[in-house]
Amino acid sequence: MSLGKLLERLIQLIPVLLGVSLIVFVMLALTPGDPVQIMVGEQAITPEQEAELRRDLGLDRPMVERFFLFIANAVQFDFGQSFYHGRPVADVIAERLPATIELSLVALIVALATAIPLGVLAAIRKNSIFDRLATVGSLLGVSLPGFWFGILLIMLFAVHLQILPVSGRIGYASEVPTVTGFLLIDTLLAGDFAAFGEALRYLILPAITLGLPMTAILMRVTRASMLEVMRQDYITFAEAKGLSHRRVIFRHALKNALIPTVSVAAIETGSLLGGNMIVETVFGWPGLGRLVVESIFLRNYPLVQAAVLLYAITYVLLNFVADILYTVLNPRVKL
Amino acid sequence: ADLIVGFTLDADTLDPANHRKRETETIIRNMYDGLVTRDANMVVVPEIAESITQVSPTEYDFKIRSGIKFHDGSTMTAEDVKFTLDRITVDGAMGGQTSPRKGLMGPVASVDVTAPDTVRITLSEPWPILPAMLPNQQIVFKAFVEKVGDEGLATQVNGTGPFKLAEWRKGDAVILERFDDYYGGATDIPPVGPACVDRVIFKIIPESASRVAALLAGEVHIINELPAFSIKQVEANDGTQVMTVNGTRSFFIAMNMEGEYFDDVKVRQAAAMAIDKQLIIDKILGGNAAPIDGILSPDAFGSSELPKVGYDPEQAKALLAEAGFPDGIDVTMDTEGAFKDTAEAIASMLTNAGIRTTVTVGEGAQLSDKWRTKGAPKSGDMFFTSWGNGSLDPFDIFTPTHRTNDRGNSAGYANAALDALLDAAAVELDVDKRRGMYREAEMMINADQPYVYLWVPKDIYGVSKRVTGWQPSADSRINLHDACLN
Amino acid sequence: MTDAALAPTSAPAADSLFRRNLREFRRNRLAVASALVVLLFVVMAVAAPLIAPQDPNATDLFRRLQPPAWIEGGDWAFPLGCDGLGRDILSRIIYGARISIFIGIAVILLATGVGILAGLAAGYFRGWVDVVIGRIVDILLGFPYLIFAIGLMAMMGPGLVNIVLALAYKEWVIPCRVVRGETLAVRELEYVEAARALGAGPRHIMWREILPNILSPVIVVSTIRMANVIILEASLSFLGLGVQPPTASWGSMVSDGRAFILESWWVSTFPGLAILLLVLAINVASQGLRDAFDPRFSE
Amino acid sequence: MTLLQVDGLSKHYEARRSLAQRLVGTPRSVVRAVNDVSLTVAKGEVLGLIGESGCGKSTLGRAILRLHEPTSGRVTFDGTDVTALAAPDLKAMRRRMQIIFQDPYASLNPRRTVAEIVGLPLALHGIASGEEARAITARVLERVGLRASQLDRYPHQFSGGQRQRIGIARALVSNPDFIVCDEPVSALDVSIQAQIIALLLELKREFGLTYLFISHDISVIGYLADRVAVMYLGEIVETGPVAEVLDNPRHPYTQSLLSAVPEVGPRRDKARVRLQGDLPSPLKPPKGCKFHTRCPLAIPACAERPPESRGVGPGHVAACHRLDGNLSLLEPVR
Amino acid sequence: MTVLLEVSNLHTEFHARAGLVRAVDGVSLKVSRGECLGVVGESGSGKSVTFSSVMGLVRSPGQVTQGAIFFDGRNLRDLSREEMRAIRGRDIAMTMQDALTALNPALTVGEQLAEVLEAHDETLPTGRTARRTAIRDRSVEMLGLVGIPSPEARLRQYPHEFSGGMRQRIMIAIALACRPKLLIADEPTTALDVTIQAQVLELISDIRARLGMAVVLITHDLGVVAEHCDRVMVMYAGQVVEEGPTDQVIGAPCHPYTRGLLASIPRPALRGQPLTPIMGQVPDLVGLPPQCRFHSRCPLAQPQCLVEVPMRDAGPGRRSRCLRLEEMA
Ligand SMILES: Nc1ncnc2c1ncn2[C@@H]1O[C@H](COP(=O)(O)OP(=O)(O)OP(=O)(O)O)[C@@H](O)[C@H]1O
Ligand SMILES: Nc1ncnc2c1ncn2[C@@H]1O[C@H](COP(=O)(O)OP(=O)(O)OP(=O)(O)O)[C@@H](O)[C@H]1O
Ligand SMILES: [Mg+2]
Ligand SMILES: [Mg+2]
Repeated sequence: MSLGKLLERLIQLIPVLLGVSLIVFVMLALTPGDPVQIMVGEQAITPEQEAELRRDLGLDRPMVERFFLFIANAVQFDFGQSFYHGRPVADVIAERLPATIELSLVALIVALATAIPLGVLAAIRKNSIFDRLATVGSLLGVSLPGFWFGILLIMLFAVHLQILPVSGRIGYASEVPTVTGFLLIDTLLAGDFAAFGEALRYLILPAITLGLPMTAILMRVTRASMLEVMRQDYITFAEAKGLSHRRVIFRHALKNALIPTVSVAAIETGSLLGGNMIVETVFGWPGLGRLVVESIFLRNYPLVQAAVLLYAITYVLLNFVADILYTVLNPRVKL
Repeated sequence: ADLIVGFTLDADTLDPANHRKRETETIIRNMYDGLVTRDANMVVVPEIAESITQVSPTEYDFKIRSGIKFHDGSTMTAEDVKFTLDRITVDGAMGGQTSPRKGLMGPVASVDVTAPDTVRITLSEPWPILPAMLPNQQIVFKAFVEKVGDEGLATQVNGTGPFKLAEWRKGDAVILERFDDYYGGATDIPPVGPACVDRVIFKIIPESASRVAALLAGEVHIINELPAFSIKQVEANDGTQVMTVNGTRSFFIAMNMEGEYFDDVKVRQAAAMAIDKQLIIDKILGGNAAPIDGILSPDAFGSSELPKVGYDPEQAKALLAEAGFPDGIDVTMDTEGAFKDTAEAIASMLTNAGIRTTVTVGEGAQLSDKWRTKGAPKSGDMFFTSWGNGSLDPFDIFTPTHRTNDRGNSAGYANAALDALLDAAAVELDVDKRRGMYREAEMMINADQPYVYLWVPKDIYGVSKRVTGWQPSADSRINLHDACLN
Repeated sequence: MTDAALAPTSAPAADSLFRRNLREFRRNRLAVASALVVLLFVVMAVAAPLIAPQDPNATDLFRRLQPPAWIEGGDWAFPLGCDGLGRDILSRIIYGARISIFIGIAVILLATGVGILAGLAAGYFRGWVDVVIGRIVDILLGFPYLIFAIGLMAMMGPGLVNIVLALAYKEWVIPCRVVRGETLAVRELEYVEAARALGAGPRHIMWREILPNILSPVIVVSTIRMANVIILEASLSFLGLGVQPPTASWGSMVSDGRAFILESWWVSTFPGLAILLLVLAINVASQGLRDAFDPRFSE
Repeated sequence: MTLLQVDGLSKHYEARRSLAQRLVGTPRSVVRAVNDVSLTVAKGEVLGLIGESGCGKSTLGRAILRLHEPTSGRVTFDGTDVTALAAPDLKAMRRRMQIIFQDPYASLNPRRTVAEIVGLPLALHGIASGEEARAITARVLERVGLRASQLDRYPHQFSGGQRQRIGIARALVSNPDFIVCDEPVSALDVSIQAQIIALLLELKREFGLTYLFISHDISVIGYLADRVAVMYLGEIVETGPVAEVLDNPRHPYTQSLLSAVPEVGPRRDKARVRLQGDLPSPLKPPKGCKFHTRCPLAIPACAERPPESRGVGPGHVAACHRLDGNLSLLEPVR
Repeated sequence: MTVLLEVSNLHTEFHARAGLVRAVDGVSLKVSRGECLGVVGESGSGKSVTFSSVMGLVRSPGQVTQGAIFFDGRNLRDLSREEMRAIRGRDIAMTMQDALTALNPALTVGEQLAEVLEAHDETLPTGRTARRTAIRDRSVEMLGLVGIPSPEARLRQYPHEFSGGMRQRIMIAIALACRPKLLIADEPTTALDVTIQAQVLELISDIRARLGMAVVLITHDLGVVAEHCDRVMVMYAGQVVEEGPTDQVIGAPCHPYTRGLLASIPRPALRGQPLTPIMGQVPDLVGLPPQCRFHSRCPLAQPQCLVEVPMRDAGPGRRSRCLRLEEMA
């Protein structure tokens, strides 16, 4: 991948980020509800105090000025103070982000690790019982409302069977020093395998709930593209070369079949990141999604703005990663 | 042992002077002690203060207990108390910012150290409820604040409370550790001494079904905001029980007195009669609420037996007809999503009595724009809402909801006589006289019926039977100093 | 020319591609069954007042959380039990079908309409039109969905129309992408060039030559997305942004009932199953459609 | 009488670069698909155009019809400068200049009936509508060997040969004078191919049509064209009467092309010209004479400047530096 | 010359949506060692399916239902999958029409060449590095053999980095990597330009001569057959209608279809004369009655032709499926 292409990507990022910032600004501006009112709630406050508070929060300036100020500061990674936390927004987000990313990534890995083998198997045994079961299963997967499914899982595995925890990220027995914020990594860095196992246990239910629809979609994509690939001339030619079945399937077919899987996975991961506030709420997962939803209701403008920007950047980066993977799988595409 | 509390919300910050949420205070209060605190019956008792003396209508002396240590081992002094109170009451004292808790301190003019162990609070005008409001403020360590800065205080704790901060896993849990050098807490609330459990963990579980599940699964030992419909289950479960305490939040329906229907007292009375409060309390709230006929909770200062508006839909219809609406009226009732169920039940009762009501669920921020207008013109018919009264003093519930154009006066009620009475009561130092004044005020509003006064729900907790020595408290604090885990 | 040139071809006379595809679809028994289920739900929605055993909005606190008929304490007049306000769950499911299906259809129609317009324009004109639409799509995709929906709902207030708008705002991106891609491919085909050679203008080419040929993947994608939209409505309900009471939508029923799930499982389980069944049926049927109408997508 | 005159026609395709690419400095890439081509076609004549895949035959055909806007050059049709026509006039001109495509599948809209496809020009130009249009369509359809009863069928219900007939009918329905036939038979089987060729020749005679007939099959061109133009990498390297060019090819490329054609019939020992290497990429065409990289006769001059076209016989023109040497690759070398 | 491949009475059927397609209906043929057999016929006449059947590569919904395929003395239809796999690529190799689609776009040319050696070549050393070098050397040698310049570097490239002619040559190199006894070249040049086509065909002829292998050349183009094949076999609608030595079949065809084909070819020599195309079109293979399949298009057709016509001898080494072949001489 050339440096030029990288630069090009970065340049393309600019209008997207500007657009996203603008939309979130306009959206917040047009949304009724006054941050100061919400903040004060039932407390008594004099008009002078209120004006001062407004000034403190920077809400006394005109909209346009606030927008440009935001952009100017954001370029220097300064997103202002959170209205509620008494700390910079960047800090507040940074504490929550690893949890969200960790959950999303694990969900993604679980999804890929189950969807691809299942999809391949379903394609090879097309129309077999297995294929049908997998198809029905995948349809079920996309047809379940996530929060409902999550609670059902909690009932079954945590309350009745009591083999998995209800909520949270890890128990409190062990103290894991925070290095990366990703518990799976931090526990390993600390050499604490028991804690690693525990973190994994806490991840299982939320990751399944979050990853299930994606697993279903990816399985279907893999199956369809595998079937498509299996029809191609180069598969016939590989067979004509007298190669083993395994080699034909895994080396010749799968590598090509994964191309659409990767691009769908990229899109879906974007929505995974941006849509996991529900799973976070159900499983008490201390991620960013929940915080952002709360912040919207509280009109905590700086936090919402920064978080949305962050989501957009992540989305673009994800697509970028997918592009790179794409070139690995498909040499015809040049980055 | 680790005592784990399944709790609805994480703390926004750990700075006692820089937050506005009850949940945040609940967590902070286990690490920081105040000059005074409340016992289980909501009686204000000295904590860090040894005694309180009212020197004059506007002067209070607080004698500070000696030998109180901060978590880092430093000894607390009267200077720290002054620093703490100044930080809250002086404009811009927090790095240019004014504490959001200033409003809770009323008309404080100055705080002075008058003797090595005495701090005097001087008010600019009499404010009888100062002691009732003081439990909301906790003492910080001057040197520590100067060291870590105001921002540092948001995440670091060096208090005098029974627990010190071990780790704050943001959004997930606040882990507290017993402070072994704890001075023991309020002597009026035995037992006195260091906390019983080694660690206390506030584990954040916002979704109530998950919170209940965690309690049932034994993952947590105490949960707050147990939904009424889950009571049966928690009770049926072997290791868990339900504990309740009278709450401090009054629920009511504001009727827009500037609107086309509710400007007529007959219509308002009809609405009040149309609602079978007791049925809702029994069925939806599981019996865990006290009905009210005025704004004040039965536990509040100044509350008294009031004439009841009985449930009488026929009479309601008659009143409606008298008011000129024999065919009934069509109105809407705004409420927040959390109260949708109850609001719908009420709406269907109103509808049965001819006040055909549609519930409109709105988001808190928008509803407060619409209904808490401070005198600006209102739109809409009814607003199902509530107002908290943590101090249990009428001052912070009666005035805001009923004084003309005050911030919580959603009904748009305007009564000059009542305004005068409330203003006078606010500064009246004679307790009995003051009580009488509020009785009078309640009778006034009872006649005008600007609101349909509904109930004060209990706070419901699910508690593991392993927990002993802990009691819920009406101010919805979870004080874990005395809690033990078997 | 001689008659030999006119030898009959294999295809039967007067048979449109559409009908051939339909025949193919009918062969797929599972898909047909699913289509019937969908139809059943639609009929149920339309005929709700005729078939619902109870008034869906009639509350009766004495029946609060009454269990389904077959469980101790149940009553056959309320076969699936009652919700937190004592309303009949079955009747609410029947009426809820109206809302959920309406939302599904309205969102998809809106999104597909907008998507087709934008996609056709981007794919046909390319150049700056494509760039602008592409950037808009990027921005919308980069914007976390639920956050936008929440913001939008907070901005506009709840209500059926607003829910439809909040769900459609980004939904159109998907048909747009499909249409754009297909248009890019089809516009290079010789029959498009032929139309141009005959003097046809862009309007004719986009609407008459290109659109009919890209419609089937769009239809296939749209039906699948409809299933998704129904689920998304449920998510909005979870966040407290669903339909207004007392109207029942399946999403709001599930989400209201989730609070009771530990003790009164039926409140959220039955509407949840209704969602599952309808969405499953739509998915199976649309996969059948895809197989029949757009064999490129399927095996 | 000259019906069509093409002067210095060029068509360059430039890959689009986004703003970002331009900022980053991605180099522009230009395909010179057709480069400075001039030719004339007389009324009633068939001009054959041959050349290898990708040499620009289709592009030239489309540029003449302005289906692809030419980059430069001029096309004069029956005295009118087609390249200068504004949209409405161009539309009118399209009635007179038509095209038949190579792919009988891709060139018919699968969602429209035969009546709609063939009748489209009638509707577009307001020639006829309703029953009248249907009648005209039916007549044309019968003329190309299909039945009027097939009017309401869809393309997929026809075989390849029949589809090609539909395509021909569509081109004919507006009564054109000139038709670009872009490899109309190369996708068809031999036996069907002969049917279509016969049909095209009949129609030409009957309606006095003029064809630009594009093909890569020299046998077909040899059979039906009056004159032939040979293209290599966007340029015409040799033109002339078909007999002249086929029997006495002067450009080394034409010569090698002819020698590569496998022929049915008793095997005769014909001299083979084996070209080395592959067609250069049109993105980076060689300098000088574009054929020099593969030409067995290339001399240093060939790499330096492009050769001029020169007459080498009556109506026979070739562009090669080595025409003087009178060299021919076809002389038996052995 | 000994017979290398002998197919007798081969039937291959497809269960398609429209019905049962008898794609190959009683095909018999012989290929001798070192010989080049041309197979011509219109699109859909069953050329490819016949030889896919030989290679055991007919995939569902297709099925070989009848017939024997003797290769080197063994009936391939009796072999297990594994045995068949061992023969494919080693003894019988195949190239396909479109090299771009037949080469895997995601794998380097080197890998695609190496894997066939890896799968079949028993002479390779067993040590890991030695084996790798041996494979590499062989790969380089094969690319050199088909005339690809700088083969070492080219091995690391992907198919799309080659031109059409080179790809075709690479495919041939892969097919020839294990020196098969029989190469089935399915329309190896249809997708190529004339000048490139000539290069590739000459390459095949060259290598055939050098390695002494037999070649089956499937094509549409009678010209290609005329120039490159010893014998030719003409197929029509799933059946062989005529076969014999190339010059004889082309010089004096003894089946009306072959004759029609030859007359359909436009040639400069025929300028001005009308072409005599075969009218009509290839019949649909679904549900064909057991009668002469060319009947509906045949200028010589008579009522008695409506019977099943077997292959008949038509002179030394020649056979034809026409009742009236005697009248055609
Ligand atoms: N729309 C286009 N954009 C960019 N390049 C193009 C475009 N159309 C054609 N080209 C390029 O122009 C050159 C000439 O193409 P053209 O289709 O005219 O060749 P041709 O001689 O008709 O080939 P064939 O025999 O394969 O039909 C080719 O290199 C081709 O890649
Ligand atoms: N997978 C399949 N399903 C159904 N029918 C098939 C299938 N494959 C081939 N056929 C049928 O078998 C017949 C013979 O096909 P085959 O590919 O052998 O023809 P061919 O002579 O090689 O033609 P071409 O010259 O086009 O390659 C055709 O009529 C085709 O319709
Ligand atoms: Mg072309
Ligand atoms: Mg074939």
